[in-house]
Amino acid sequence: MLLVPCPNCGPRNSADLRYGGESHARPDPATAAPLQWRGYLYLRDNPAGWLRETWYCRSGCRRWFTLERNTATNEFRDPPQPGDKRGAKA
Amino acid sequence: MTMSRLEAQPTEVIDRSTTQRFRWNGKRFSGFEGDTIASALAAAGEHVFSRSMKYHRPRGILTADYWDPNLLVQVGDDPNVRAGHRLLEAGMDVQAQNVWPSLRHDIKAANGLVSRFLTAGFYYKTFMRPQKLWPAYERVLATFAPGGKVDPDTPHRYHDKRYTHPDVVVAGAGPAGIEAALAAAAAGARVLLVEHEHAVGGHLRYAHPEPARAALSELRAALDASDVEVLTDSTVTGRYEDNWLGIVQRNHPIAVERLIKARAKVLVVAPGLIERPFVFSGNDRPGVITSGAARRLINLWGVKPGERAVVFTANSDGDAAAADLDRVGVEVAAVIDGRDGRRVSAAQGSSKALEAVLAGGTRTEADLLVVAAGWTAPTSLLNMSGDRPVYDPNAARFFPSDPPGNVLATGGLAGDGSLDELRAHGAATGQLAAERAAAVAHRYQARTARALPVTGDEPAWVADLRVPLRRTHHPELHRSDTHGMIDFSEDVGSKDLVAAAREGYDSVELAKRYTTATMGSAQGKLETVNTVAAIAEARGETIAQVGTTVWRPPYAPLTLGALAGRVFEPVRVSSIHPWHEANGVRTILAGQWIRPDHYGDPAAEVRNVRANVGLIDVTPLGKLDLRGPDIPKLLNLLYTNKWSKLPVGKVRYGMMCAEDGVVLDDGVTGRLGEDHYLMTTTSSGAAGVWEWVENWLQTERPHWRVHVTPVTTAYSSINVAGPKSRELVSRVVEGVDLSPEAFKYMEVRTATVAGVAGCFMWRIGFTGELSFELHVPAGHGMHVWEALMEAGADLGVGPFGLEGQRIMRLEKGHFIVGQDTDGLTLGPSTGLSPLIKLDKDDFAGLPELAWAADRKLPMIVAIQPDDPNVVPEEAAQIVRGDTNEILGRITSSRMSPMLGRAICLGQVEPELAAGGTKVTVLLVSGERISATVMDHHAHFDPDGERLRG
Amino acid sequence: MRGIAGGMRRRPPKYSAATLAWRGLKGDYWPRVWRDTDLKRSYDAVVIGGGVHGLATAYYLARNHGMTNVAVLDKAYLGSGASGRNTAIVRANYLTPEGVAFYDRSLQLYNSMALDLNINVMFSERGHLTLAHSDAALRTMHWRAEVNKLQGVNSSVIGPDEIKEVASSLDTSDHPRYPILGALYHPPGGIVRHDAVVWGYARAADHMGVEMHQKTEVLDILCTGGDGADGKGAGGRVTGVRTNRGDISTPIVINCTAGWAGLISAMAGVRLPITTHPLQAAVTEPVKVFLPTVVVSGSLHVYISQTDRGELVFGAAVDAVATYSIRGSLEFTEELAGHVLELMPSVSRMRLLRQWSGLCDMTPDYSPVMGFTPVDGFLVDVGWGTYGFKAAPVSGEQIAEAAATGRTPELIAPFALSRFDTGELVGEKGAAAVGH
Amino acid sequence: MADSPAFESPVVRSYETSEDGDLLLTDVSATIKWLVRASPDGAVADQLGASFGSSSAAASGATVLGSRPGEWIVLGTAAEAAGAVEGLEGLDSSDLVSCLDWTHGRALFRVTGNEAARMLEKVCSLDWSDPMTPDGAVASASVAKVTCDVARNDVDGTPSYLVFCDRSFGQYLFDALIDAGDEFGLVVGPAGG
Repeated sequence: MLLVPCPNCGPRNSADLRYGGESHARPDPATAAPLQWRGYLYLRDNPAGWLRETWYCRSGCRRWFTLERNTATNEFRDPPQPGDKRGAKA
Repeated sequence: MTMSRLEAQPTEVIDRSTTQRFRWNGKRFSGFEGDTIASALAAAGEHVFSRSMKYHRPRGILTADYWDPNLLVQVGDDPNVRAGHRLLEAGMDVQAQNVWPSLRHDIKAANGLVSRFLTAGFYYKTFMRPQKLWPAYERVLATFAPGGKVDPDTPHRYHDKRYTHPDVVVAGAGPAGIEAALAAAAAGARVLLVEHEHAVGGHLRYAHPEPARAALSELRAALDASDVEVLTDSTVTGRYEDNWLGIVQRNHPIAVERLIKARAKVLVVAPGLIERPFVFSGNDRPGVITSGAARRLINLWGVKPGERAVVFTANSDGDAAAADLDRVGVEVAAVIDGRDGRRVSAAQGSSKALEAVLAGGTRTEADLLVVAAGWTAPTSLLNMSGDRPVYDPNAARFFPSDPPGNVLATGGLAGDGSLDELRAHGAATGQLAAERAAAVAHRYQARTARALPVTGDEPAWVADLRVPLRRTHHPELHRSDTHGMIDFSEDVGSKDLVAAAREGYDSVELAKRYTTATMGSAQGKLETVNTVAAIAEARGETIAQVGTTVWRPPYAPLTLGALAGRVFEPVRVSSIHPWHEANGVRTILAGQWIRPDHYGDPAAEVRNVRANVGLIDVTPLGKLDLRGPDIPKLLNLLYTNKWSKLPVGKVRYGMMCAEDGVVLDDGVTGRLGEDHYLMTTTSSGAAGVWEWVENWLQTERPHWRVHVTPVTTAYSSINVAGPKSRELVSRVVEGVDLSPEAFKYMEVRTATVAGVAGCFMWRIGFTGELSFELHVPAGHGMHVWEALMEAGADLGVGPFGLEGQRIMRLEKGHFIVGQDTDGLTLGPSTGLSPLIKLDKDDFAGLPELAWAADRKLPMIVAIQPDDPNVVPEEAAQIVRGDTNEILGRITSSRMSPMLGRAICLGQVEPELAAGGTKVTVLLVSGERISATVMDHHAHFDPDGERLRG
Repeated sequence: MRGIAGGMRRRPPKYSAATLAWRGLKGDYWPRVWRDTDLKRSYDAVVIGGGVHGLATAYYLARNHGMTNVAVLDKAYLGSGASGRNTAIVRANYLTPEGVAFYDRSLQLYNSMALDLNINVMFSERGHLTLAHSDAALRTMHWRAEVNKLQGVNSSVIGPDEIKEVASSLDTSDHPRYPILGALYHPPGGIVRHDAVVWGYARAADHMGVEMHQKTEVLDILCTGGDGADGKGAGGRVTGVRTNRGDISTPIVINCTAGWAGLISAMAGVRLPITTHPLQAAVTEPVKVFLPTVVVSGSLHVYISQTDRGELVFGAAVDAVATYSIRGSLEFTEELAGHVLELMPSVSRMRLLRQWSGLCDMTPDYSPVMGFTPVDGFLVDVGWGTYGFKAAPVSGEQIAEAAATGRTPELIAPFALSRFDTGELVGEKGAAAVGH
Repeated sequence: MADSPAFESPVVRSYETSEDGDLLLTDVSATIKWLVRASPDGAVADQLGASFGSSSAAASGATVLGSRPGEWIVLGTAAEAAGAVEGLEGLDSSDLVSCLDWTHGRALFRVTGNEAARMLEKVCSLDWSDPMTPDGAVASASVAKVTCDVARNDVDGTPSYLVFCDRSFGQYLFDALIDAGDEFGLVVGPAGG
């Protein structure tokens, strides 16, 4: 059971969260070409190493945020602490 | 060998005043409280406990502990019980496993005669022809499956679970583990000490010399006086990420087995060492036992393991066994010292008259051959922590290499030493564990919103300055000059492994898979090192070069019952559920909801709604309370249609698509006030839509001012449907003008209903009837439902369930997301293209929906079979004529009570979507029928006159 | 081309009861199943990944197309990845016509594999039950059955009484939480000894001259002419591979990896619609055989079979969190046990012996990515999700054909990488989150 | 029409339990509960006084729980709760403030006793030790697989915990808590508000 460093609640079991996957920017829907939009929908970097990804603290603070995790070791980079909004988009 | 009970031993754990009677293979036996099944049987002179898997060779005690591969028995409905560990209980019904027709006379033992042909992997090389016969061969092979029997009537007993968050967990309560626990507790840590055996003490428990006994008493007393939580007969089964530990407790007073999940800040691994068998011809004969088995039998249970023994020893444990044997009157006929390069070469003869053959040919008659050939380091928990233990040929075993900082090893796993040195190392380890745990605890507490504020800075991460334990030289004893058994539970010998390596299966993993060595009940605890040694020998390499296998969890097997624990499967019900139950409801499970499906006759329920008035409990309908000035922007983003101009008091239908254009959910949203809306979703989509909305608001549009609150179960939702619904509602509602002019279709009003203030209702209609959907504060849901039932008695009011609603919505041609749509159904396929406003700046899925507008897509259409009495199954395929080419499928179908004919919705290829098109439907029976695509989705009241009435 | 004409073939010792007996009498060791050779500097084709897919591809390149100057490279040992970690279930009862046709061909090849490869892969055609616990699930079962029947695949929906006849240990009572309402029954499905498939293909390919190179890790794919760095990417072509044992030149590189498909493809400048997730499995101690068929429950995310050795083998859905770490989790075994006991309460005293996991490359539509890429000479056979083992023979056959002929065979055309550019995904996602 | 009818609890089935145990479970679903949403660091937050994870006592006598960043649960009698919530919506025109009577949306149980934490650790993975969950602590977590708000709210020095869940799970969760408490001699007290 991974211990996920929720920037609001503190360390939480991964079962308390929903994994949102690789964090990626949404293209402007007004101008996006098909390849660009489908790249956003389907293509992933899927690195074996540090990955910026989204999580939703479903059983806890109910906030979406991004974290950095090493997909080879499952180690998290510490997020900013409560009161410091840099890591949490909310 | 002939075993028997000795006079009382000072270290014994049995209570000779309490006799326990039990059955073994149908015969009566007795033992004492504190006996294991095996010790009781051994004391009674039993010497064969099982037959081996392939060759059905007789097998006796080998290690006399949990890992003994020869002591798996059936106890009642409990298969594969470790008789070397399980305590005897009065009335136990114990059976030998894997024997036919009996333990003594086993017919399959004839396999031993052909063993030269049944080499490892032989089954890959034969039974191929004739191919037809393989199923028959397979059935025969399956009869060789070892193990006990599953009783089909086995009940699921009471198992449960517990979470715990100790600072330090110590796995193993030998002298080093106990000292570690004591030191950690003394340093202020919350400590959980977990011992696999039935009592703490490790090897001290079966050590006869007085200093060892004194040390054990002292350690026990110290533990009793400490705050350490001690679990015996419990095992740390796995170490998972971030020190998440699985611990199985087998002796809990109420749970058969309890699974404890511990988030340890530091794990101390102190399992001791496991004695390893020596490989030589006949090493699996009854009478050949490890030195540990001899000492345990004598000192723990007062069992005399034989009359005349040969001891092969390469270490102090073997010497201690020789001393114990001599002390209790077993004649020690010969001591063969492995440290002098001498080897035992074979065990021959029967179990009653064993003959030990030395390398060189000297023979000694005995009924017991005790072997002390070295150790396996059970590094399992270290492997699970990511460590790769390293082999040290000088000490002839593996040692920890570089475990993570929150996992510390001590005791025999970490090195050798005197008892005092091991205890000192344990204490130093406990101290270090406590100090590191304090740093972790400080960090957790500092970051946890609800926790007490921390004082001071996070303690520094303390360096590991423990004085390492020594490593004593031990001869590398794996195989003698003969071949013998390596994996006792799988019947894999050293010869099999050499053959496998020669054949090309020469890496540990390949050889393991090919021969199945290490795959049995002990999962490598006894046989891994010898397996690696055999491959190394065949390859002409060292053990270090070959490497070891990966130890996988669990460390000790645990029952499925323990893993499952209390099975929590939450179910939810509406406030009106007790009424449904009292009124003959047939329920249906929809996700976690228990819902009324019908009350006996769904078609009658439909007719009553269409003729009079019906009530349906639609509480599970997802409901989100929206507040704030930016709601119209949010709705414009989530739905495909436009929301900027919805007036207060109005309701609108909307469809949501995902970013790939696939239909996600649908429902109505009403504007209750200037900045206050209520959104409804499908019941199954409620949770997902909420998370999706929060995602948009929190990550893509964080500057928008909207508060979203799920209120699904804050309201009981009751749909009142039918031509008499206005009359019924008017009888219970106060202060709202219900006339068609004042309260129009797709409008919402706040009301007091049956005396309940704060209700609101809207005029919508999934059923196609005039209907009022009431949303009532849930604490009054039952009251309002009963009030409606009472008030409408003369109107013919009756309940209807999901099935009736499904029929009516199908009559009206409303699609259901997830039933009539699937994972690839794009928005336009629903026929609702007019609701997809491509001229909006942005909404979820906009680009895909824009491109989809130009594509030929499968379409959802209404279909009627030409024979009105044939209802095609939901899933019946629409095909091209007499061919097998699939052109679509029926997604919903029912017999319409109103039309008296079969009606359907289906998905068809675009070429078939036009009204009037004839299609061929292939029924499940194989019959092909013709059907017609309709002009409109609605089969009934296509103009919606009833609805708007 | 060397190969058949080049005298590379050798006559293998045949496997049969007679040869087994003869060697048993003489006490002879069997010769090596595949040779251990030096890595050459050049091959006609290089297959990356020594699992069932890579080995089958190499086998069919040699057998069907005469290409024997082929190297299969694996960074560990043969079958060390998903091939040896899956639960060895085979079936053809998919949801889409393209899926059914494809897996049906695979099932046929499994059926004849023992004789084709002269190794007993122990294909146990024991039938496959997919349980439905809700009306919605039952509807999907019917849908699959109908599509299957139209493709000539034996599938039908059966009720609780028939289910009880097929697998008596299932609790078909009016169970309070997950009642068994029906099942999709697929008699041709079954289990195969997965390691034997690996060894069988390797042995047969070796006999035709293909080289298997273990502990040979691909560090880079060498390209020229592409629009990316170092000539990689669209418009380029493959010239070779760089390994930990030196460079190899080759005009054809086939990526047959699972778990590392994205990383290998990135070496050629090809981006894939893949995320990598662990799939966990577990096995109990053996008991006498009582479960004669494969049982799957999509809603409960579990599949169960009992081996001839008597162990119950369990699998579940892939882990939700993408990771390359395969240490396994406790919660997997907890959920698994809960769900198994929901279906078969009587096994509560069986003990879990071992758990493990492997990596799955998940695609957005639960269907593989097969065939050509924007880089000439670089082919992929990836994105198998949880279906890889079932598809190995047909994948090898079809990818070998594509590589040898330069044309995409009809059977795999629906699985082209280009479908993610046009948004025309395969409908297999509708089947279930778990479709083992 | 008559006066507003009585509140019906989601718990409709209870069980015989031991009569004099040290662990008490009560159904207090009828307690008035308001949900307040506002900026986590604005005027409303200042007035309510409880930051995320902690609780405070309002002047009206209501209990205020900082249930999420920018979310508060206000508990008490109707008058107490209304007193604490009154005026919040107009407190800061630059902030979006919403107050919602959540009484009917949430079931609420109270577990009191020295063994309460040991009972809760059978069904919830939070660390219930004093430093991690002191009196006044507020969190959300899965309890017997249902997402709940939990708050420690000691009674006369005895550990006591409030557990909130969606009303529709009320009966299920009540049953699960009784099961978990059985080994500690759990007693079901009379329902209250």
